[in-house]
Amino acid sequence: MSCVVGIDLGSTTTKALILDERGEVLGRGITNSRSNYDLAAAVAKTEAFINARFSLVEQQAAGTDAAGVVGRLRRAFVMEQLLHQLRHLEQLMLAEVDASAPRELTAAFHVALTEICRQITAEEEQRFKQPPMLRSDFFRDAVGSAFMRIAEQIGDPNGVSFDRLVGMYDKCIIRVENEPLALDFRDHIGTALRRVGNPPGLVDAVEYAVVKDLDPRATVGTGYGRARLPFPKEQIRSEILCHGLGAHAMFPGTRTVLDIGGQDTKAIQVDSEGIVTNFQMNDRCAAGCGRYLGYIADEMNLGLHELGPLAEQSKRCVKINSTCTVFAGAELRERLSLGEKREDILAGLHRAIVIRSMSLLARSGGVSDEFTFTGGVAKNAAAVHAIRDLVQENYGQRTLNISPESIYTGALGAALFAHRMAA
Amino acid sequence: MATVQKDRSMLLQKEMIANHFARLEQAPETGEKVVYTFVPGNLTELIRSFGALPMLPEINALQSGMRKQSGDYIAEAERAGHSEDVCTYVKCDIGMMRSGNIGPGGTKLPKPDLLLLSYTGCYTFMKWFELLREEYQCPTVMFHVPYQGDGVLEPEHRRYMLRQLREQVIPALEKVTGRRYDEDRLREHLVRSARAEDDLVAVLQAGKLRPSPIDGYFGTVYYVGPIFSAFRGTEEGVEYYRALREEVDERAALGLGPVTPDGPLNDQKYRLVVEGPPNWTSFRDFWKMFSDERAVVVASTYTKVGGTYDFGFRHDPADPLGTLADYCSGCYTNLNLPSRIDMLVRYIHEYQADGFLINSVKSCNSFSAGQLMILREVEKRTGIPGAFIESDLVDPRYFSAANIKNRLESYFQMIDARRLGKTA
Amino acid sequence: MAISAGIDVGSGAVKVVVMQDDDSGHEAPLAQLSARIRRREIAKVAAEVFQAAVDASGVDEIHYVATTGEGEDFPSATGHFYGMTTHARGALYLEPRAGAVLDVGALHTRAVAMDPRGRVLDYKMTSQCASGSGQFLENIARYLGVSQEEIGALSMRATQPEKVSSICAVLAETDVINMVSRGITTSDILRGVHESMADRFARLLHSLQFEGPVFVSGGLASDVGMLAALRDALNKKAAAGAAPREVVTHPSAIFTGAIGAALCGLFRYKKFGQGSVAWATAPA
Amino acid sequence: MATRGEDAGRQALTRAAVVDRAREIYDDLDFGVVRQWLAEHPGGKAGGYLPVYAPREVLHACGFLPVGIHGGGDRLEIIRGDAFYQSYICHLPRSVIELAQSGRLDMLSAVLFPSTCDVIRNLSGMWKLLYPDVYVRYIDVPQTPDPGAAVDFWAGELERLARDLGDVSGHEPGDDELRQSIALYNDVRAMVRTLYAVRQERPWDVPTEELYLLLRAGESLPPEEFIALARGYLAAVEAEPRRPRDNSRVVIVGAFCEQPPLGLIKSIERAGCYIVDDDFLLGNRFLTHDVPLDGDPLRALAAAFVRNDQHTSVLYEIDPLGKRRLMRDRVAAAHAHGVIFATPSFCDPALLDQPMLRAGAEDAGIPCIAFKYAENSGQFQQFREQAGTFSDSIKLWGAA
Ligand SMILES: Nc1ncnc2c1ncn2[C@@H]1O[C@H](COP(=O)(O)OP(=O)(O)O)[C@@H](O)[C@H]1O
Ligand SMILES: Nc1ncnc2c1ncn2[C@@H]1O[C@H](COP(=O)(O)OP(=O)(O)O)[C@@H](O)[C@H]1O
Ligand code: SF4
Ligand code: SF4
Ligand code: SF4
Repeated sequence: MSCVVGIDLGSTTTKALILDERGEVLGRGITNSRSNYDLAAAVAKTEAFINARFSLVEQQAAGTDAAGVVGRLRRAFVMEQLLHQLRHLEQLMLAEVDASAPRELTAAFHVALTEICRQITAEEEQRFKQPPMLRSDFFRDAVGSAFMRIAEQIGDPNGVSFDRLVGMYDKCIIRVENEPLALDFRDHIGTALRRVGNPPGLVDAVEYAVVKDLDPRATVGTGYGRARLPFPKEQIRSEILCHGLGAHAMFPGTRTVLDIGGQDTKAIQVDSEGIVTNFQMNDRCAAGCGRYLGYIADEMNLGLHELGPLAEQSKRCVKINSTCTVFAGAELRERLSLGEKREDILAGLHRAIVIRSMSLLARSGGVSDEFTFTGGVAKNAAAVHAIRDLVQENYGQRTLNISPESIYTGALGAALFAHRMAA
Repeated sequence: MATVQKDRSMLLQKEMIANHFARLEQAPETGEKVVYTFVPGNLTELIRSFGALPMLPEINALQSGMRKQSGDYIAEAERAGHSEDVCTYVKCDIGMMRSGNIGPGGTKLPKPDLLLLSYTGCYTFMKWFELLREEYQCPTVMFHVPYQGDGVLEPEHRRYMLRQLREQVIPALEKVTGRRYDEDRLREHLVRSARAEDDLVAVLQAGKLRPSPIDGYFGTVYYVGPIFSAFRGTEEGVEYYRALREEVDERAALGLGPVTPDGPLNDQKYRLVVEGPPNWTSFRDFWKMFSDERAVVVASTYTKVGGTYDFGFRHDPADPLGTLADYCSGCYTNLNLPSRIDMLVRYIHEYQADGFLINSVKSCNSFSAGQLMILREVEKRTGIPGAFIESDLVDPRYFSAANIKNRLESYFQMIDARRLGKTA
Repeated sequence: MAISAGIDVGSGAVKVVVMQDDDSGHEAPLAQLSARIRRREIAKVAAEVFQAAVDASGVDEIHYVATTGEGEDFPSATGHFYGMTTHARGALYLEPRAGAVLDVGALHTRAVAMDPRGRVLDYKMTSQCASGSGQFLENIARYLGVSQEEIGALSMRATQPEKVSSICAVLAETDVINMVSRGITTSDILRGVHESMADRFARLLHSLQFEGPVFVSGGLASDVGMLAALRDALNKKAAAGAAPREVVTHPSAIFTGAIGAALCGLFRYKKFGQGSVAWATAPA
Repeated sequence: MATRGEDAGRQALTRAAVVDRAREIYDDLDFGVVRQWLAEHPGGKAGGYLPVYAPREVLHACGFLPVGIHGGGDRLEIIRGDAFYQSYICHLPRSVIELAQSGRLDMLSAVLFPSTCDVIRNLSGMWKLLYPDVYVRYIDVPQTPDPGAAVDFWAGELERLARDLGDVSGHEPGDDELRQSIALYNDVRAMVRTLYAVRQERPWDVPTEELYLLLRAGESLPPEEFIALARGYLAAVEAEPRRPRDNSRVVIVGAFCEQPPLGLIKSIERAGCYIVDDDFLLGNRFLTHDVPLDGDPLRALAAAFVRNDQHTSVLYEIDPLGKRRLMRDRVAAAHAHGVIFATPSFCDPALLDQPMLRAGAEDAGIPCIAFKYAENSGQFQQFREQAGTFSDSIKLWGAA
């Protein structure tokens, strides 16, 4: 079965999207953009193919008893991947301890690190049993926050301290991310199946998906890092065009697109064909972009996905003027020390970010009906809320489209270009 | 053949500039008087009619930028207490002065005998010469050119300028040079100005042809150099523009495009109109971003800062002082925003452009404050979307090649997509 | 005899010094302690470090508690002194020849010129943009998996440093990510970051007039790579005709602000506050 | 409850009441007092002017209530304004555009754009395009050193302005009306001078925050009401004296156009500095002497402008040594200890002047510091730190 691939190499995340021959979405994959762009693209692509195979499993299982178990199987698979990475991380950390930690601490280090990893594994097993909560898609974030939490409990200020443990984690996580690990469908689907008890209907469906030949006929790349993709120039499209086309494909009535990504914000106007008629993007200064929220989340020791819901609890939004990413932490601390509530500050921060994008929208020609909000920040409920309010206040009633897959808009656009090329 | 011809005007320009700077360097010995003044609203013919040599600090600054010396000069000025936020031409000039006043061509620049502050279309000019006055302690004469706030030159304003010319500027020049004002000499200069202006306009309007034989921005900043600086009203100036016009005519006849950093651009894919000054520190890289995409600039507003000749103005020997007032008042940055928008719209139509670009420079409030409004209005009136990029004149810190390239690329791809959309 | 405490609440760490003054005018620290804030509640960290320092010093009475930095709200504070005053004062205590202090904090960098009595004569700060800040270096190091203590040594091993070009700290991070993907070594990247920062610092220092060496205070003083890059940058300026500048520091440099605050506290106490007690083990 | 504006002059008010009233006007981004005045004066018009100097008398005589437009400070969220300005242009114009685009300036029938700088100059063109129904005028003040030419030019401009404004309001003023308006603004200026004199003498009694709020109220109140309010304030100051503190005395320079956030003024004062002279709302002190009431009123007004001795960054300095002397003279006149250059970021007039002014001050041994702000700066810690260190060093080691 032939397919095409779109890759959006973003500043913070890399997304891949696969379309089948009819131009229908077959799979999506995401990873954090890491130092090795090729690898990031490869990982995102692997993820997308895993996702595509799961779609096939789903199609096969549709209507059978097994249909209800596919969700669990997916979660089992994701967990197997995570545990695989965790085991690798543990090995690296232990080796690093032997290589570089002070002799007298080695034993204690081993005990502490093994314990942390054991606890994380146990937590993961537990999570699998219970209905899943939302959390970051990425190993670094998912494991990182658990690691910090446990390290803070068991760290010994006079021996293997919290600082030392975190240092060890920092040192090894980047290697885990930058080594090609065996994370493909075939690598873990067997164990995942076992975990859900090898339900017979599902085994067949999986069998079908495993052997199914998925052959990409064309690939188009876009995004901030597109120039670094190992593709010829014809296979590269500007992210503006891709976002425009992607948003158009998702919501054909779209005339205005706002994309807030990790370090840039784009306001795009498209016509009824999805052709870009105007655009504006921020320059040079990454204030008020997604990374800003990343810093804030770090500062508060929260996951990115937790920011929005927390901000939504605010009753009184604090007015914030500076959205310099680097000063985010300082701003937050200053406000907290003035006695403002966390959720109110957060609400203010979200509003401030959205206000910055409002000016880009205005520069690009305003907000027409329909309006589509894309990029990673569209996953954030508080940002969406703020956009909704501000658009309403300044442009009147507008249909606001948000797709749960909004982060893939650029990749979708790229894949559509690939589809045209393959046609 | 064409390349040899091209060389002729370039050689002429090189030679006249070299001669001028040599004369400037020797001025302290020869006793020739040196008058510093600004490009917009420069009174070159008047200065020359007193036998004095004009020098234009802005041109030195932009040349320093092109020769990659400006970064150090700016740092020098900032060390001396100048703010990061203000016009980098000023800082470049002050830095150069503090570093020994060696001009961009390597010759020593003379001190001014007079600062002729033609206060035309830019607030910074006033401060610039106040600053230079502190350094040089030389006479300064203020010539206030009222802004065309309502889009026309009011008769009272013209009278006000004439009075200043007669009662302030001319006496100052007389005093410094020791010569009497000689209206006939001034007239002779003005005759030559008009002749060169005719040729220049013919060159500028060649941008209307397809392919355009000139680049109306990157190439034309070289073309306007002599007339915007010391050579308006001189014999060399007349000769230069005659030669230039011949070359351009010839290229046009052969259906050739301009010579760019990527060689001749005969196959032109996009025709653009540009507003705003160029970036000088990365001038060639900047130009290359256009020629790489086979984009040619057919007209630009920056090339009108030293006079809007293509709309008919010519220096008129019949009314020597009046024509100088008219000239000053009509320089591009002395026009109000609605007039600037009219001009861009007119260029887009008359030169049949596919798009327009605004290069907004951090330095210059006179140009930049309001450019986003210009963008919108021009888009509204022509139905053509514009591109907006940000950089600076001579501050290398503010040229982000990756950003600009990204924008231009997206912009050109957008024009393509629109074209496809239209034909489909 | 008088005892004071200096509490320097920075954006990255809290530093506390307990200082004693025998009546001959000789001042000596009894204890100095610091803790990185690491996203914890500042007030809590400050209270903890203060308590720990007092415990370590073994005193049971403090006559003047002086705060500096962002410590205005510390509950047992007697008085507050502004950061540049305390850094100038502290630097002279640690290095009596110093003519200027370079204080590289987590967010802002300040260069302060002072006279031999510690009076601030002039200063320059980095502007709002945080590209050359300690925080930036910390982020990069964290990304590269390098701990604070290792940065210096690694940077010293660089062979072909790669400078960071972006003005914005966030975009600079992306620059660094690009470098990793181009195979630039950790050492070269760190040294590159150091050099970019050192250029900025050298520019700050050269815009000040002063005699004597530059004292580097704050967290980065222990970063040998940073110091080396700064020396290089200043030497390069000197070679180009600028005044030569010597760079000095002290193992206790991170406590400069706290020491300065404690000294100012002692001074004020002796002048105005004799007899009062700011803090005691047993509530009076 | 009676409206407080009416009471202000008649009965003794507490200091807090006057300041609250002024603060209320300052905080009101919808210009309630202007709208109220328009409602109470059928046929009356409101005429806005931007910083720094505009001939308010002419507006007034033509039946306009002059309204100072100074941006929305840190109270205004910028949503549309940024769409008109790049990041390297000062904050003022985007804030003014925001006010206008959100309909808050729709009561203005005329807006005057003084020749303060190229940003305000170009804003006049934007206004023409955005609000074609409003009378828009760029005011090019004379910059020539020749007083004769300058007066002729400026008187001509004022005449044209009076004619145009008369057309808009349907009321071209006679000489007597012009003289009355001039007399009224002579009173306003005299009151402002008094307030400044009292503050300079007893800065503990007239904190700059309060003085500033009063002046800001004066930018939208009818002149008579401003005078009454200010009188009330002065009376309250006498009735409620305060204790002096051991602060240093400083002159704030450079904040003549985009106004600092109130928090900045407070931060400076809290860090131990008494502000004894400043550039805030400088248009009020542009004419340093009363305008004579005899002869042709517009010529008199023009002559007063040309012969004034206000030296500022927005006018050409004729005297080659003028910039060098200015700080020394101002510091001496205000008995100050130092100068704080507080300038809006990206403000050409202030920033280009600063090296000359600072060099002059430092040559005279006057300590200086400098920082930049935006009208919506939200973090004052840096400013406090600098002002605090400055004040410490003046107190501990300075001549004070
Ligand atoms: N699950 C999530 N919940 C909330 N915000 C998220 C989530 N995932 C990503 N984001 C936000 O999206 C940003 C990345 O957006 P993205 O469009 O992927 O950027 P880029 O294309 O520049 O890499 C992050 O910085 C973060 O703020
Ligand atoms: N041992 C160290 N080696 C290198 N850098 C350090 C070290 N300790 C602290 N730093 C750096 O110094 C900064 C904090 O310095 P400090 O002077 O305490 O700043 P602040 O006063 O703003 O908290 C941190 O951002 C960190 O990058
Ligand atoms: S502000 Fe603009 S017009 Fe004025 S000197 Fe600078 S670049 Fe030239
Ligand atoms: S450091 Fe902050 S203000 Fe500076 S460019 Fe980056 S995000 Fe913008
Ligand atoms: S603040 Fe300065 S630059 Fe901005 S409008 Fe006012 S005078 Fe002009």
